[in-house]
Amino acid sequence: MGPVGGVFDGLLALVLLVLSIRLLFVSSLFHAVVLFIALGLLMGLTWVRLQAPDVALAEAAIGAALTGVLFIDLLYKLTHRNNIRSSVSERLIYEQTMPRRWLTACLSALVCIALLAPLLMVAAQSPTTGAGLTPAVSAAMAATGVTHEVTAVLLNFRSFDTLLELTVLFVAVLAALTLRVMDTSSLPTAIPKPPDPLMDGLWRLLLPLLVAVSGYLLWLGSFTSGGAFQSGIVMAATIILLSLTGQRTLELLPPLVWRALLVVGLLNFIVVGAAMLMLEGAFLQYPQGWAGGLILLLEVTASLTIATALVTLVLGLSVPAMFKRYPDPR
Amino acid sequence: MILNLFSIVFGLLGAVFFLAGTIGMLRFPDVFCRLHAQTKADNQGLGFIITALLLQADSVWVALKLILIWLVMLLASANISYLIGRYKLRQHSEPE
Amino acid sequence: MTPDVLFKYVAVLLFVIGLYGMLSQPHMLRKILAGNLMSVGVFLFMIATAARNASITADPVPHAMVITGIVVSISVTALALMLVERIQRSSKRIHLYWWFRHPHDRDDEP
Amino acid sequence: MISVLIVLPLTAAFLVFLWPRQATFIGLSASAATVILTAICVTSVYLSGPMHTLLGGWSPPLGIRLAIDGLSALMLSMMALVGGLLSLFAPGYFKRSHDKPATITLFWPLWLLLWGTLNGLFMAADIFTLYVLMEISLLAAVALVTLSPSQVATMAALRYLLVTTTGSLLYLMGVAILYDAYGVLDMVLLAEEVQSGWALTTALLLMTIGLMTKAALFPLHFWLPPAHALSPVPVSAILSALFVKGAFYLLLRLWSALGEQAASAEFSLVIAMLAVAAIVWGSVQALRQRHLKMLIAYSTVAQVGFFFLAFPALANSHHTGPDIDPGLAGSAIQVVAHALAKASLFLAAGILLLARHSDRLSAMRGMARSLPVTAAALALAGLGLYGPPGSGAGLGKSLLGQALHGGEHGWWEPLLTFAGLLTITYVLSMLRYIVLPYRGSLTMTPVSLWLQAIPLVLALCGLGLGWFEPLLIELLQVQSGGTE
Repeated sequence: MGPVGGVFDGLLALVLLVLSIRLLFVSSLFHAVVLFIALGLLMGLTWVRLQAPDVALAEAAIGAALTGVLFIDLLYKLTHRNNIRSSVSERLIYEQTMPRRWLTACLSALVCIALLAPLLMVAAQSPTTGAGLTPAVSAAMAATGVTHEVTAVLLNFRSFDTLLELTVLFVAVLAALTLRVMDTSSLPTAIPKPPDPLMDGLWRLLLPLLVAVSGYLLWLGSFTSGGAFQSGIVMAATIILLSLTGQRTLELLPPLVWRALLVVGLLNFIVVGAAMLMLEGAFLQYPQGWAGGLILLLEVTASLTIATALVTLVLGLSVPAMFKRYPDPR
Repeated sequence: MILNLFSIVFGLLGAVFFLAGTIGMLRFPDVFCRLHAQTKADNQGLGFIITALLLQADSVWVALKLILIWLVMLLASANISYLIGRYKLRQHSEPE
Repeated sequence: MTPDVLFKYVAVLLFVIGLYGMLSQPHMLRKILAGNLMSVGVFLFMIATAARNASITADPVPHAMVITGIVVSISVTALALMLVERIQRSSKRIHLYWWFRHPHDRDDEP
Repeated sequence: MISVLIVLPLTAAFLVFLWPRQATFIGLSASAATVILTAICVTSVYLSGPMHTLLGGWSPPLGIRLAIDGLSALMLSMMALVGGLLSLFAPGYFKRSHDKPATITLFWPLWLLLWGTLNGLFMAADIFTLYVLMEISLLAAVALVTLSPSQVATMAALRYLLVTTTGSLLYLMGVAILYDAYGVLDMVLLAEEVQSGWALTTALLLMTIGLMTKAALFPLHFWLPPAHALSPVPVSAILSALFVKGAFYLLLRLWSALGEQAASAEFSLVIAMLAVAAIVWGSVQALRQRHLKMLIAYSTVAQVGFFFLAFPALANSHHTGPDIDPGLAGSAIQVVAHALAKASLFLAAGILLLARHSDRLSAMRGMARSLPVTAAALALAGLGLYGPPGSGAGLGKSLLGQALHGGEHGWWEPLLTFAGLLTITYVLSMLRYIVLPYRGSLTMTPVSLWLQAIPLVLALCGLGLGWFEPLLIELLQVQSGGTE
């Protein structure tokens, strides 16, 4: 990249560090969240600088957008519902006495410094050459049924991890459901939004575009950056956007369909995996020549599940009605 | 050769607009002025940079994607500044 | 200094800054932000590892790991925020202490 | 074949979510199937050596390997024994308790997910897959804690989530460093590659701190008592008896795979001191509690200290040859015995809650007459916790003592005796309420004998474990040779 690239990287690194320190110590919580979103965007830039476009796509959508929506939504609810002045809930206030606060800070600093020293040594001495698993991946690519390495790792070499990753989303949704169902206090209803011509126009324009982008990303996955995960996130972001403009989205689905969408990707993984276990002798071992088709099949359902799970998680805070659909056994 | 020259000129123009917008964002006194600086400069600056990149595009597909990026940015920034401005206005009209 | 080494230092620092926030900040939401900062640090370290060999394409295995990690991280964040919301609905407590008892803590009375 | 041990409970969890009305039917069938499958796998390991499978058909540097050797087999049998009995207990308990009816439809998928992922933790050899498995089990555990709707429980759940996530992230940083330095993720391959140096030391340090947090070793135990004591009873049993063991097992595995290059006398001394502190602190706190569940939770803090004595024992013995290290064997047997005793104690506390609607120690008065079966279970489980010679915990302790005694530290013998005395003190201080007469009007809801029998069976299993000493040692001898 030359000197310009070096200067750019240096500046980027500096800004990342300054942002991270600021976001921990800035006194307003709202500012902290905004700084975190900014950090997420800059991380996206960093991933591109480090030749990781797949991660950049994921980070831009999740790290900056969805996490930001989650935090801002919660902050809004806390300040408005509790009917307390924002300064009380947002600012750093301490319920503890000074000596305890100082003791906590000193102890934490001690622990951190003790860990920082060896970590810096690791960074300094880490090998600067060495290809990791790149040669092994390249050598095995012909048998994977796709031409994009990251997709090959995610859905062939380490497909079990991807099944577990979907399970993480599933268990998070289940946990959110538990919180809602077990809640005894009355739930606040979503704030009704007045009709707004501009927002209506916006989603009418963006909806087809975003759906197209989501499908496009899914299709791209088999040969270049993109894939089930990124496609699912874009789909989720679309639905969340719709919801934020006051449209009814997932609430319109019958409960069984909602639950089916949440598990379809997982069950598909398991059905394919079990079939391969019987035919080929190992869980998720694709037969010769079938890998490409099976991976596409898995990706389509996985992206549906990812989208549904993310929407449920993000909107779970603001649209409790989403969870009022889990039947009691009696 | 001449294309490269144009690219450089447009790119620099875009950068100047971005810089101006950022300075306005940081230095202007209230939300409305800042919105003005931000959106106007951003739309214009991005337009110049997209133009610069268009001149370097390899294929029609890439060019179309670049134009799409610009259009989506215009749409988004217009809507976002509308939302921020409305929020601020309402906050002013109804005291806490 | 090549970009991968530079960003490894940044990664380590982000991780430790996040850890410090997690340990020392009493506010629940700040702890959650700090946890996110820690995970960003780990991800950056992994991606920097993947990018260290400029002559060949980047190592895809850490990329896949980071994508999985991002999903884990948003799942944990979402659940933590929901817990905060539920706590806030019934009480005004916003702080969570590791080493000291909260002034109003009555953990031993189930 | 062995991948089914993970996938089967997970599938059942998804199906329960899809058809909540059939929750108990699906849950019980899946539990039965998992128990049978575990039995088949463990028998096969015992008879014909370690099993392994390559997920996706790719061998380690690229793919993920699952393997069962003697130690994993023992842990899997613990999961099956305790898990199976818990699955029988839970539906009956939730039906009788005053929880919402929806509780059981949420309990089943979460518990099955936890079972599947813990099975995975005991088999997976890939350090990143282990991270993802830990996160699933963590989220499921937090959700299980929130099955109790009280605000204090929610607070405990949040603290639990944040502390253990920090632990997970420390572990993940260790994974990143190991991959950076050695370029592989499989534990066996790593063991061949590692050289002593900053990378290895730092990675092991981070991973050890992270896992110690998750295993709740003193002074990182502070999150455990509220989280374990405030959740519904079957959940407390799951968390205390099974969940804590996952992190401890992983630590044991990591150190036996990578520790040789980095182990130092200082490290084992630090762990030993923390373990002793945990035993003393946990026991003293247990003595101070007025609620049965809180007492049992603090006893877990103390018992975790006993497990961690495995590390000084391992460092102590310069053990070579095909035989299993007595320190490792003792610790593993103790883990199983503790799981059985702890599950029994919590379930007995649950029956107390059902019968008297309180788990205050004073509510236990008169139990010997009104709930004789449960009182017997409490007494036997308490005994199992202490571990008289011949019981499971006793066998574990004697093996540990053997291993510790071999080295230069002569002061272990009195220390272990002292620790045992502390245990017996808090167990007796709890048990004395059983025989004290009940004062005041006797309000009691009858509890079916069937439910009462389950903690008794668990306690008896814990005590009877000692009888199977040759069998257990022989099973633990089965060690895997390498990646093949």
